[in-house]
Amino acid sequence: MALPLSGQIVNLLAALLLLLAFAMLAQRRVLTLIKLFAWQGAALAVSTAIVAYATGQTHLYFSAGLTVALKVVLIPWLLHRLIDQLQVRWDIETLLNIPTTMLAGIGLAIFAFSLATPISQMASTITRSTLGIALASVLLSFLMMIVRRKAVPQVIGFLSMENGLFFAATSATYGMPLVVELGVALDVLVGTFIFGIFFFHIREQFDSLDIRHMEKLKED
Amino acid sequence: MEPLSSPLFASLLAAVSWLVIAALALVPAGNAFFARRLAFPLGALIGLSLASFGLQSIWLHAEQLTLPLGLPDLPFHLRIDPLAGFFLLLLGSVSAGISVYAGGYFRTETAGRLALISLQYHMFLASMAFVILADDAYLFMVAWETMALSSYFLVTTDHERPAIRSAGFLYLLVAHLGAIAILLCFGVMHGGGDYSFDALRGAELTPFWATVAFLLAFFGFGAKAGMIPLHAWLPEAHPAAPSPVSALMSGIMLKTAIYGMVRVIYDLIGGVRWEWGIVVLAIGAGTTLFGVLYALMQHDLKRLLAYHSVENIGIILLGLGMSMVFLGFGHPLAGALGLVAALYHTLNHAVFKALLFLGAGSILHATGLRNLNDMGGLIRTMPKTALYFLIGALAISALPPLNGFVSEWLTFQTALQAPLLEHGVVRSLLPLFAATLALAGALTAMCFVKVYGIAFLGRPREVRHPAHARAEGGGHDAGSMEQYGMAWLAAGCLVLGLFPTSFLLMLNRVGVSLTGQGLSPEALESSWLWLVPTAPERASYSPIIFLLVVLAVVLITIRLVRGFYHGRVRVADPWDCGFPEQTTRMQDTADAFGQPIRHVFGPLYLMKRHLPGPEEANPRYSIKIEDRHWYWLYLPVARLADYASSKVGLLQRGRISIYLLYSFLTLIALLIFVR
Amino acid sequence: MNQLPGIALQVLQSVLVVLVAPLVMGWVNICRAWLQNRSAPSIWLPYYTLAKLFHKDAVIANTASPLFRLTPYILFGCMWLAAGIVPVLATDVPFAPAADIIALVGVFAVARVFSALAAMDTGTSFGGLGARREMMIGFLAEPAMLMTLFTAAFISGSTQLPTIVETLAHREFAIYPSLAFAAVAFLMVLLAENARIPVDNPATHLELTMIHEAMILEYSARHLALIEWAVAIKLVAYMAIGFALFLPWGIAPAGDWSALPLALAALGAKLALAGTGLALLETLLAKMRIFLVAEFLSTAFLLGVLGMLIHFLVR
Amino acid sequence: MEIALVLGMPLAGGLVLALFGHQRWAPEASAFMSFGTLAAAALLTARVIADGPMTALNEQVFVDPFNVFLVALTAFVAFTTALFSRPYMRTEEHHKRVNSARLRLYHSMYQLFTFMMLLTLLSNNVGMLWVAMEGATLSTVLLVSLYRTPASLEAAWKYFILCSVGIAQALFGTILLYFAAEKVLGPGGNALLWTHLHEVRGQLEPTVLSLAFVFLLVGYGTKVGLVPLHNWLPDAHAEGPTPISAVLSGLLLNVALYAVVRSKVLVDGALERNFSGGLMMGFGLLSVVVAAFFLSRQKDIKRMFAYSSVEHMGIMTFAFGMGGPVAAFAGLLHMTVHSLTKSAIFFAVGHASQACGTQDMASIRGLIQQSPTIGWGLALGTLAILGMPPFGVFTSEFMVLTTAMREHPWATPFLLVALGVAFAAIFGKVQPMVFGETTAQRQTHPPALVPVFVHLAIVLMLGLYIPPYLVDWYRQAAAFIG
Repeated sequence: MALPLSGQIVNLLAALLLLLAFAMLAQRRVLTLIKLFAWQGAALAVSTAIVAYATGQTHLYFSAGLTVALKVVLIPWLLHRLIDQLQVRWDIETLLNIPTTMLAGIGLAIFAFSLATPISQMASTITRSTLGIALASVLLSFLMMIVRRKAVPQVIGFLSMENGLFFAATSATYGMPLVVELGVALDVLVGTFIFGIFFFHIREQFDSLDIRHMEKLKED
Repeated sequence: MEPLSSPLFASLLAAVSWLVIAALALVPAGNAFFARRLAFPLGALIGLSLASFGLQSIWLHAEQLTLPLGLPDLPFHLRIDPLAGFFLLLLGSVSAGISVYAGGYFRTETAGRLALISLQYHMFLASMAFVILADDAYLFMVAWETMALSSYFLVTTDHERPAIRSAGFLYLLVAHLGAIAILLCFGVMHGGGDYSFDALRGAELTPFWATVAFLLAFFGFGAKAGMIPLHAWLPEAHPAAPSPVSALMSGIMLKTAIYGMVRVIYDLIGGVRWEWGIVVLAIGAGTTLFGVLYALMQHDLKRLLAYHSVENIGIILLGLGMSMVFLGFGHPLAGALGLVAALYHTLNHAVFKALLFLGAGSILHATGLRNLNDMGGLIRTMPKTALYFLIGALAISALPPLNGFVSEWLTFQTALQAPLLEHGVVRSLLPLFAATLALAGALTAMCFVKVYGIAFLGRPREVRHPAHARAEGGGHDAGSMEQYGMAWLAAGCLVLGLFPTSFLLMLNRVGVSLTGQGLSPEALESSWLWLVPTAPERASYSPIIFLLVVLAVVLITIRLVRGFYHGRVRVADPWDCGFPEQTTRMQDTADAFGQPIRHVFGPLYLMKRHLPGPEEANPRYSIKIEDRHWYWLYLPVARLADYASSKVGLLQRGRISIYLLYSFLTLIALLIFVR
Repeated sequence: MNQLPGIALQVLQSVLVVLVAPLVMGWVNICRAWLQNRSAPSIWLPYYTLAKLFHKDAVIANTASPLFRLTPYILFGCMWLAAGIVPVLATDVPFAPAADIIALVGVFAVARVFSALAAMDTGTSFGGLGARREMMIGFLAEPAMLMTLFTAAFISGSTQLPTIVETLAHREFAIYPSLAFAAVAFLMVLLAENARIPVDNPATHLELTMIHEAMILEYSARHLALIEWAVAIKLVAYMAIGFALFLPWGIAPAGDWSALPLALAALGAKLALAGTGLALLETLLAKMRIFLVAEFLSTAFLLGVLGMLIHFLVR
Repeated sequence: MEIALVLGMPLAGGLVLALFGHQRWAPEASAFMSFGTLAAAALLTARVIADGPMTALNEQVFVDPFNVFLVALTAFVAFTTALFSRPYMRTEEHHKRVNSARLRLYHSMYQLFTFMMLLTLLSNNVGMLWVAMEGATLSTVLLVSLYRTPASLEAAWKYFILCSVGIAQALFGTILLYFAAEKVLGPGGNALLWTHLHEVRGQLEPTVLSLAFVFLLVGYGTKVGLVPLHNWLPDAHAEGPTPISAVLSGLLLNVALYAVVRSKVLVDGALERNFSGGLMMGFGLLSVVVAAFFLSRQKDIKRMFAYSSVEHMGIMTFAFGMGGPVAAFAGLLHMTVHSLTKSAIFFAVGHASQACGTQDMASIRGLIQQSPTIGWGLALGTLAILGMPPFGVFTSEFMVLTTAMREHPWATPFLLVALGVAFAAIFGKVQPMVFGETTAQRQTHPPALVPVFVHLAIVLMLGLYIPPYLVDWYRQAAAFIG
């Protein structure tokens, strides 16, 4: 059975999302990372909107709008401002070199696909095949958080994980109920603010946003 | 069931009264008037009544009672039967003496301390009563651990001293580990019903699980009883506590462990196997010898007494072990005899050890001394205490006609039943264990000659001690309350030693209730004058006749000597061997007295000696004996735990990436697992 | 049951032992002197000595407590009691059920403890030294003694000396290897317990070696007399135990008055023999160093245990 | 009505204190609001006892025997903690560790945190449960870094990152749950409502649910502090203000475990084999053992008790994992007694470390001499948490251990070794702090020790006697958990 056009577009966007996730994993510059994050948000929003259009789920429009507002506009803007104020434009250091990370990422993606396949068979949504991609991007963001050494990329990794989750929600089920989506969005927003506050505090205390300074609390 | 005529209900009431006294101690009125003047005498009265209830119940059928407390499915079950009754008798009667003594001993404490001591002291007593009365695993564990906890706080009464703190820590730790083993034992015995003892009794166990349960119970209770190699806490904790508390702990609390052993092994697990008996015998023999040999090396009086508690627990275990061997081979008569011997020694040890600890307390109060090397000549300043202590010392040395002898005699008689056994090796093992007992008895006598000779006889050994000024000049004997307490226990030594037959009948009831069979009819039908373990032509002992004859002979001799010869006596300095500069320091010290033992049993000890050089202006010899168990058991375990925790500590190195990686890997692993 | 004859016999027997004991001492001394080529003292010398001591004024150290003065009487009483338990002449000893062999060992232990306490009472260095050595010998000898007695008890199935004697004396003749071991062990214990060479020398006052004498240094006059007498009784009592266990022939069975004269004669012979043997041993052996005693007595203990094991194995 | 009140009181408190939290009377106001919450919770409890379970606010919130008891517990401990933070925070202000602006943040966030926990408990919507749980993290993260010291920032950062990431997994689990439920209940809000889910749990797709449970367990398990997801926990406990440590240990962990147990109920309904129980037992056991070995190396008193919380959460997880009426009963009881005891300990620890001016255990000595009540409070609390009878912790441990011995004998040696090691480690450290020569100084504000002893008295009572209505209540909840 051939997919309808909307389904094909969503699949395309899903592939884009995954590609962006890989790009973020490989990216060394903070500013580009933020841009990539914004693009990811945009892809998410577009795919949500297309699903909304194709299925007539009006609350998904709302969700798409929320994504645009938060993840394409507000949060990247906030991050930009923070970076300007904190003057942290250096290149990103990673714990693992990029090629190894990429290899691990590919392994993760395959794992996620194999995990999601049996489940997506059960889904009735047009977007069901993208569940694996959503899971893969969640795991890739997780990996990105693990390998980054600076606070800002770690936060971006977290936010991109949130993107993956949203994408999973739309692809598997046409989105969560609205009240939940709103709640989640609120949490993300508040979380971002708190991250921002933290950046300042950390910077104030350690003169840097390098999380290597924050390895004092441990067992010895 | 008439509540008022029921010994169970009455005992419960007595235990609760102890709790009430404990609570009342917190009333701060009038400089802790209640705790100072009333609490301890009242506690002693309750102890006496509890003893009478226990005595009553030995002759009655078992009774049960359920309280609406505890777990939802397992309310508190209480039960009194001859075994519990016997231990209540022990608890009540011995604690009565100790409480009277404590009333005098603690009188000079400050109000705050006194209130706390009285609270914990009576809580301790009540929890021991509940241990004995408990008839389900939960109440038993609650009472058991409350007992440990209250005694821990009593041990750390003088917590300003670091040694006492570490003693308390070790004590509670071992107690807790023992409790865990006991809990596990209840779990093993559990056969599908609930955790009331009735259900545990009814559970059918395979031999393997029964043996597991036995080992858990044996080591769990053994940790509390102070058998090797779990004894290390005992010589630390007992001396650390105030003396009446030491007396309670050594005299009574250790016996609750014996109670638990008998209750669980004979009653709950049932079907005793002879292999268990061999285990008990082997550990018992080791404990006996170890205890007395280390006791001989001590110069701290209370520590020495504590090591003797280890030894006596070993003797009790020897009796129990023999009983188990005989029962396991199907000789109930001899089995009952062993049990009776063990329980008799339990009671005897409670009485004389409490007496000795109280005596040590009086010495400490009067002179501030614990180190035997500093003592001497106390018989002159504290003659009453000296008399009571002498009775205790003779009793613990197992000398006829006092009580220690009776129970050791019974244990020997049990060993002499060995020809009954079919198993050749076991048959020849039993007399060997009897030989250990003989050796231990003689060593104990040596040790108490040392204690008594050095503390009470001779002359004060060291004048450097400021307390000695008091002891020499205005030293005082124990106060009247203290004397009453000691007199009560000393009387106990005599009564238990002189009238063993009535106690034998009593213990026979306990044996019957546990094993279904008691001593031989000939033993039971003999008159009160004669103690007969099996049959009169095989063995008998009559302490009264014995005492009367000795007294008669001694009196006749005195009479004759006085009658025929003049009584002129001249008092002079002791002979100086032609060396006029004799000082009191030239007397044997406690360390010197142990020298032959160190020589004979040298390899057993870990000695650190300081020998004074010829040039030293103020030469002093000192020796420190350490327990080898520390080095081969306790420290390795501690190091192992330390090592494990240092490895576990590597998990947490402070790096957030690693932590995220943990989460990540956990997730991935679980996902793989799900597929 | 009319126990009067029994009690009369009992009293007779113990009085006899008490009275004869110094004589045995004298006999041993004579034998020793003969064996050592010395001119022998009178056999009555111990009696003279006792009488002399009883007449003297007692000197008591000013550091002594009442225990010090009481102890000689306790010692004497204990030994007298021991002499009463052991069937010396006849097995008809009504007092015996009151104290069996374990209690007998207990009686000796009481005596030992009190003499050690009295030694420490005056607070001199010799007293403590003696007490400590005496207690060391005690703790080594006592188990060995018990093991010996247990062997006999296992053979006869009883711990009462009269029963043991009756069993051993009136059984069919059989060689008990276990008893042989026990006998050697018992002999060693006897030497140690009675302060004889090679363990102790009753005639020495050398501080390096003395044990028993060190304990009684402070005693004088009637107290010393009682102690010396008690020592003599102890020796006889031990010999009597030895006879009862290993040479039970001749001891009159219960109720058989006619056997008494024979028993008396047998006792005399056995005592004379034992005294000679003891003197011989003391002449042949040299005094051991104090810490060799430990080995000596552990050998005794080992022999006792071996005897018992052999009894179980060859049964 | 009562539900609205329970949720409204702390929310209102949070808003009011956000405006006036810097005033002198703010601590009293906070305590007052908490008391209001407690009163409302009591009313709610009474109502549930009388009328049985109910839902409200368009089925978005609900009460059943399981959560109402946790609501009551949460409200109670929140109230006593508010009482405790009154002198505690004043002393901190006196020592110039916080200024009035931060106090305002503190009081306001404290109320909001209470609100979020209560919302988590009461929410009928599994999605909202997630939202509230994340809200609870967000409201405490700034409290952990309240002192703005490097260490506290680091702790807060770790807390934030690890918990957020963890809980993101839980969101994925929730999505999968919704995915499964949607097929049965149809799309829309109802598919996430617990009451509906519970009715149809037998029809939910097993493969999806097992996958969902993995994500939920890892997600909420991070907040429970299960090893190896626990790493935020000791840091956050040690560096935050002590009242926050008390509620984190005493309440937040319970709430997170509540979420795990709720998920387990659904999964058990859908799956034949005891899949969730096995996982929980494994995590529980691992947490108990690893935490026990961590304990002995601690130097910081709050950090040590944080590890003790890990250990106890492990015991509870193990108990719920075993399942069955007795084990679940024990788990619930353990939740109660642990949160009461642990918060009592933290109260005592807070005063102790203020009195000695340090959290370093080597420098805290002889508390009993300076302040017998603090000393005894700490000593008894410690003994209680170590499972010494007659305190209630022993009761639940007894039930857990005996059940484990019957059903999973292989697990008991691990549990017992861990309990023994934990005992040695904690007790060995607490004893010298309580006894001996003192290093403590007089405090400027009289310590609030009523909460300590009230908590311990309740725990003591639960060790000897569990009131019948509480038993019924636990039983209902246990039957429901299964």
